[in-house]
Amino acid sequence: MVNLNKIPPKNGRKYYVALGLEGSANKLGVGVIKHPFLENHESGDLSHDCGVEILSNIRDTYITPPGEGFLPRDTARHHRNWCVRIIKKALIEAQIKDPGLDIDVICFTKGPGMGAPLHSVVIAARTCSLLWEVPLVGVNHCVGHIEMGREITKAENPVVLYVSGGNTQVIAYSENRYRIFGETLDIAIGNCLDRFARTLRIPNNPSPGYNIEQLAKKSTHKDSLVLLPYTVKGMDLSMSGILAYVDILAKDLFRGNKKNKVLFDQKTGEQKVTVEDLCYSLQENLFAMLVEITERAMAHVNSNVVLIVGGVGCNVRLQEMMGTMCRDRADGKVHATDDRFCIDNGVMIAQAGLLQYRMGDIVTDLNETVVQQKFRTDEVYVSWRE
Amino acid sequence: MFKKQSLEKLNIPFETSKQASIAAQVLKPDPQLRPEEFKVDYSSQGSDLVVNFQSVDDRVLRVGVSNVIDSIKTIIETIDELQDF
Amino acid sequence: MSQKIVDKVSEYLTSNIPIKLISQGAEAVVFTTNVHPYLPKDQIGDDSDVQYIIKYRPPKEYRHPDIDKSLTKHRTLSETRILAKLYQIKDIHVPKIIASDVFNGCIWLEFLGEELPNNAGFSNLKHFLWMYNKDGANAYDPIVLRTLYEVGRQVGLLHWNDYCHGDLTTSNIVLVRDIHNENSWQPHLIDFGLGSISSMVEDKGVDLYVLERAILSTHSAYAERYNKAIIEGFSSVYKNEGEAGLKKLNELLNRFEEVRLRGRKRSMIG
Amino acid sequence: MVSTILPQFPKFQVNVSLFHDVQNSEDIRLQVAELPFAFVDASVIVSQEQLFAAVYRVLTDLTYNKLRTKTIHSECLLALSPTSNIGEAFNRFGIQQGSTDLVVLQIVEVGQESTESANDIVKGTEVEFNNDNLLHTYNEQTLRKIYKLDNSFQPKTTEGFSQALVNAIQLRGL
Amino acid sequence: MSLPSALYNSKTFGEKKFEVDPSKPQYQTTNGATTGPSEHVLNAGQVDIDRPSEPKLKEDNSNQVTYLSNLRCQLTGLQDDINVFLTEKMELAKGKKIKVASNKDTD
Repeated sequence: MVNLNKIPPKNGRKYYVALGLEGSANKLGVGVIKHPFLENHESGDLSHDCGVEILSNIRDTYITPPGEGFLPRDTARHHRNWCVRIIKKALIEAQIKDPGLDIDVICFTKGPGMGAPLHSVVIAARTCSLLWEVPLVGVNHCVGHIEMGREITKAENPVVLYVSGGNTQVIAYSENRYRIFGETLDIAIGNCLDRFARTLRIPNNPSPGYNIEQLAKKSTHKDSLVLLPYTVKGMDLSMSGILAYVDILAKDLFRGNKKNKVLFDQKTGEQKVTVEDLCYSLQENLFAMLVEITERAMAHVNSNVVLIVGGVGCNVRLQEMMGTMCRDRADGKVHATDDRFCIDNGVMIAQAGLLQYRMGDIVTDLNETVVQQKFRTDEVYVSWRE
Repeated sequence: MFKKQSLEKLNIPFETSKQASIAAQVLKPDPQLRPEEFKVDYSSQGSDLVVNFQSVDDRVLRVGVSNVIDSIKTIIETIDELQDF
Repeated sequence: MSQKIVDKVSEYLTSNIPIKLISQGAEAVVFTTNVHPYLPKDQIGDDSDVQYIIKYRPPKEYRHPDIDKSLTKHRTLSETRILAKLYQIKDIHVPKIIASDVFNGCIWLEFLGEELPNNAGFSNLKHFLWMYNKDGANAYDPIVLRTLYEVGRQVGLLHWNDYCHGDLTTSNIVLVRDIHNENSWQPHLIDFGLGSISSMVEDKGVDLYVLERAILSTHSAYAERYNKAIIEGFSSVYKNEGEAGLKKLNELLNRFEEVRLRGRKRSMIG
Repeated sequence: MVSTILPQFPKFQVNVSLFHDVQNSEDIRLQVAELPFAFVDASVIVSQEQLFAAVYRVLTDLTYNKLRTKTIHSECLLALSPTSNIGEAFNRFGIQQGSTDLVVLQIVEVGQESTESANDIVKGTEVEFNNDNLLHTYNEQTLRKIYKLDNSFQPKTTEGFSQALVNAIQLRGL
Repeated sequence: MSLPSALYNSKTFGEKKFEVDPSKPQYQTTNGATTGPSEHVLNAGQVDIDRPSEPKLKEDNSNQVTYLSNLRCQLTGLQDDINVFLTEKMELAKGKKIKVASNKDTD
C-alpha cells in the first residue's frame, strides 16, 4: 500500500512545494511546483495524479555555433554562470517569499548526465539547502522525465519511450522499478540527429532536432525516400551504422560531391536529393524504428498506452507516427507533452523529487549528493508506486 | 607521497562563520577524479574558508584549483543572492 | 485490434477461410484457421481439430510506404528462408511452413502448442513460467528447469549452426507437450522475422543477452537460476562438439558477458 | 481424378490425375505445348502436398501478375522447381521420353471447364492421385539432387521428406 | 576587513604569495580573464552570452556592491592570478616560450 502522505507538508500547510534543479546536459532548468495535500493519496497508486500546479518553469539552454556540439567544460560554465539568476527568477515567478518557510524540498538531478554540468548545479543545490535549512532529494533524470510525463498526461501505466540527446529507451514499470525493455545498443537518437545536423551546419538554436524537423517538412521528394539502413534488433536498436551512412551522404551533399550516386544523377549531374529530403528520410527511418521497438514492448507487456518523453519526444512527426501505430492497436493511445515538459526542465526534477520526498526518501548526508554520470533508470527503487 | 606542488592556505574571508561553514560543507562531499594526483581539504576557521591543495604537478594543480574556485564563486553568489531572498 | 487489419486479411484470404485472431504482435497479426490453403479437404481427413497458423504482416501506416514494403518483404522472406533451412537441421525444433506469400506478408505455418491448464494462457515460455511463478507452485520445479535447459539447447543448436534469432523473448518460445510424457515440454523457437544467418560472435552474444533480459524483465525474482539453466543447456550443445566446440563456447560466453557489461555501463547522458 | 478448388482462389478449379504404365509419353511430349495440361513426371512427385504447394504458388503469382512463363500450365512446372531456370524446370519436372508414370494437372477457370479430359490423351492406367500411389513411383535420389538436399538431412518419414520440397517451392526465385 | 589570499609552494620553485589589491580593476569584476569560453568554440564563432552575473549592489542605494559580491570579484582576480602563474610555469616546464598575460584558458 502506497502512502504518498508519509511526510506532512511543512508548517501545517495543506500543500507541498518543491524546487527542482536540472543541469545534466546543455539545458539549465529550474522549476517550482505545488502538490495539494489530498487524503486519497494515503492509499492506492495515485502517483500519476498529484494535482500538480506549476508555479514556475524557467529554462536556459547553452547554445553552440552551427557545426559544434556542447563540451562539458563550456556547458558547466554556462550553468554555473546562470544558475543563481535562473533560481532567483523561478522563485520570483513562483512568488516564493521565504524559501526556508515556503519550500518543503529541494530536488536536484543526481544523474545520469555530463559530470561537470551536473556538478555545477549540485553546488548551488547544496548551498541553498544549508542556507534555507531545506532537505535535499537527488533525482534520476530519466525518472524525472517519466514522472513528469505521467503527471501531465495522467497516463497511469504506459509503456514509456524515452528519447533524448543521450538516451533511447523503451521502459515499462514492474515491481517498483522502471525496467528497460529495449534501448539503443550504441548511440542515442538525439545524438544521432545532432551529429547529422553538425555535418550539414544546421543551427543548434533552439535545437538541432527541431531544425531537422522543420527542414523535413519542406522536403519535396517525400514519395521517394532515400533508403537508409534499418537496424532493429528485437526490442533494441542500433543507430551508429545509420549515422555513419547518412553522414557520408550529408558530407557529400555539403561539399557537392557529384560522384555520389544517391545524391546526384550520374548522367546529368543534377542534384536529386536536397538537405530537406535527407532530413525527411533520416527522420522517417529513425522514427519508424522507434515506433517499432515501442510496439514490440507494448506487445510484450500487453499494454496499449504509450508515453513519449525526452527532448526528441516533442517532435510532432514522431508523435504522429506513434499515434498511427496506437490507433491500429486495440484502443491504443499515445501521450506526449510539449516542449515545456519534454525538453529537460527543472519541474520534472521537482515532480519526481517531491514524490520521493513524500515517501520519506531524503538526503541525510551530503555525501549522498555526489553526482553520478552513469545512473541507470532501473537502479531507482520506485517506492511511490504499487 | 606526491607533495611536489602545493597551494596552501587559499583563504576566503566570508562575512560570517556560518557562511564559511556552509561553504566547507558544500565542497567536502565531492571526491577527486584522480586522488593519486590531486588532494584537497577544506575547513572553516572562524569566518574564513581555508582550502589546501596538493598535486603532482602544476598542470593538475591549475585545473583542480580553478575548478574549486569556480565552485566557491557559485557558493558566494548563491549566498549573496538567495540568503535574504 | 483494429478491424481494418482483420478486414484486410479477410479480403486477402477470402471468405472461404474463416480466421480467428490469436495475437497481435508488434509486426505480425496471428490467426488460426482450420482450412488448409491447398490440400483437398478429403485428403486431410475428418479431423476438424487440425489448425493452421496464418501469420500476417499488415502494412504499417505509420511508416513510409517504401520502408514498409521493403521490411514486410524482407522479413517474410527471411523468416521463410530461415525456417526452411532450420527444418533440415537435426534436433532443431521450429514450425513447418505450409505456404508463404512474401509480397503480401503472409505465411502459413503448422500450429504448435496448447492452452495451459487453469487458464494460464497459451503454452509459450512466458505463460509457462508465470504458471510456475504463481503462489503455491514451485518456481524451481524440475520440470521448469529441464524445460529451460531445453530452451538453452535449442538456442545452442541455432547458434552452433550459425543462425541468430534476433528477437529471443519468452513469447517467441512455444512449448509443445510430449505426447508420451505430459511433464515433458519441447521448446520450439518461433518468429524468425528478425533472424539472420550469421557466424558473428557479436550477433550471438546479443541474442543471449536479449533472452537473458527478457527473462529478467518478466520473471525477475527467479531470473538468475532460470538464466543459469538456459546457459547450461546452451553450453551442452557446444560441449558435444569437442575441442572446437569448447573454444567457440568460451569465445561466445565471453562476448555475452561483454555485451551484458556494455548494456549496464552504456553511457546514459541525459 | 482429384478435383479441387483452393479456398483462397475460388475462381479456379484444379484437376489432377495420376497415370501408371503410360505408353504414349513420346506422343504427348511432342504436342505438349498445345495441350491445356501440365504433364509432370511422377518420379519427381512425392506427395499431394508437394504438387498442391506448387499450384498454390502458381495461383498466388497469377493473382499478383508475377507469372514467369507463357501459360498457367508451364508455370506449374516452374513452380515445382527450386530454381528459376525455366528450361531446367521443364527438363526435370516435365514429361520425359520414357516417362511411364505421369501426373496430369489442369487449372481451369470455374465455369470454363474444357471438354478435353486427361484420359483422352494419356494411354495408361489411371489410379487415384494420393500419397500411397505416389509412394511407389517417386525417386528419392533424383529429388535429393534436384532440390539440393544435404545428406545430413534424413527425415524419418515421407511426410518429413515432402516438407523439405514444400519449403523449396515457397522460396523459389526469392 | 581581510582579503582572499593564497600561497603557492614547491620544492624547486619555493614560495609565491597571491594577494588582492582591491583598488585594481581586475579585482573589481566578476568576469575573469581566464574563465571565458574555450578557445575551440570561440574559434567556431561563439559569441559569449554566458558571462557571470554582475556584482550585486547593496539595498541601501549607496551604489556600493555587497560584501559577498566584492569577495566574488576579488576571488575572480585571484583565480586569474593563480591561473596565469601556473600556466606560465607549465609552459616553462614544457620548455616553451612564456606567453605573457595569456587570457586564454588552457585546460
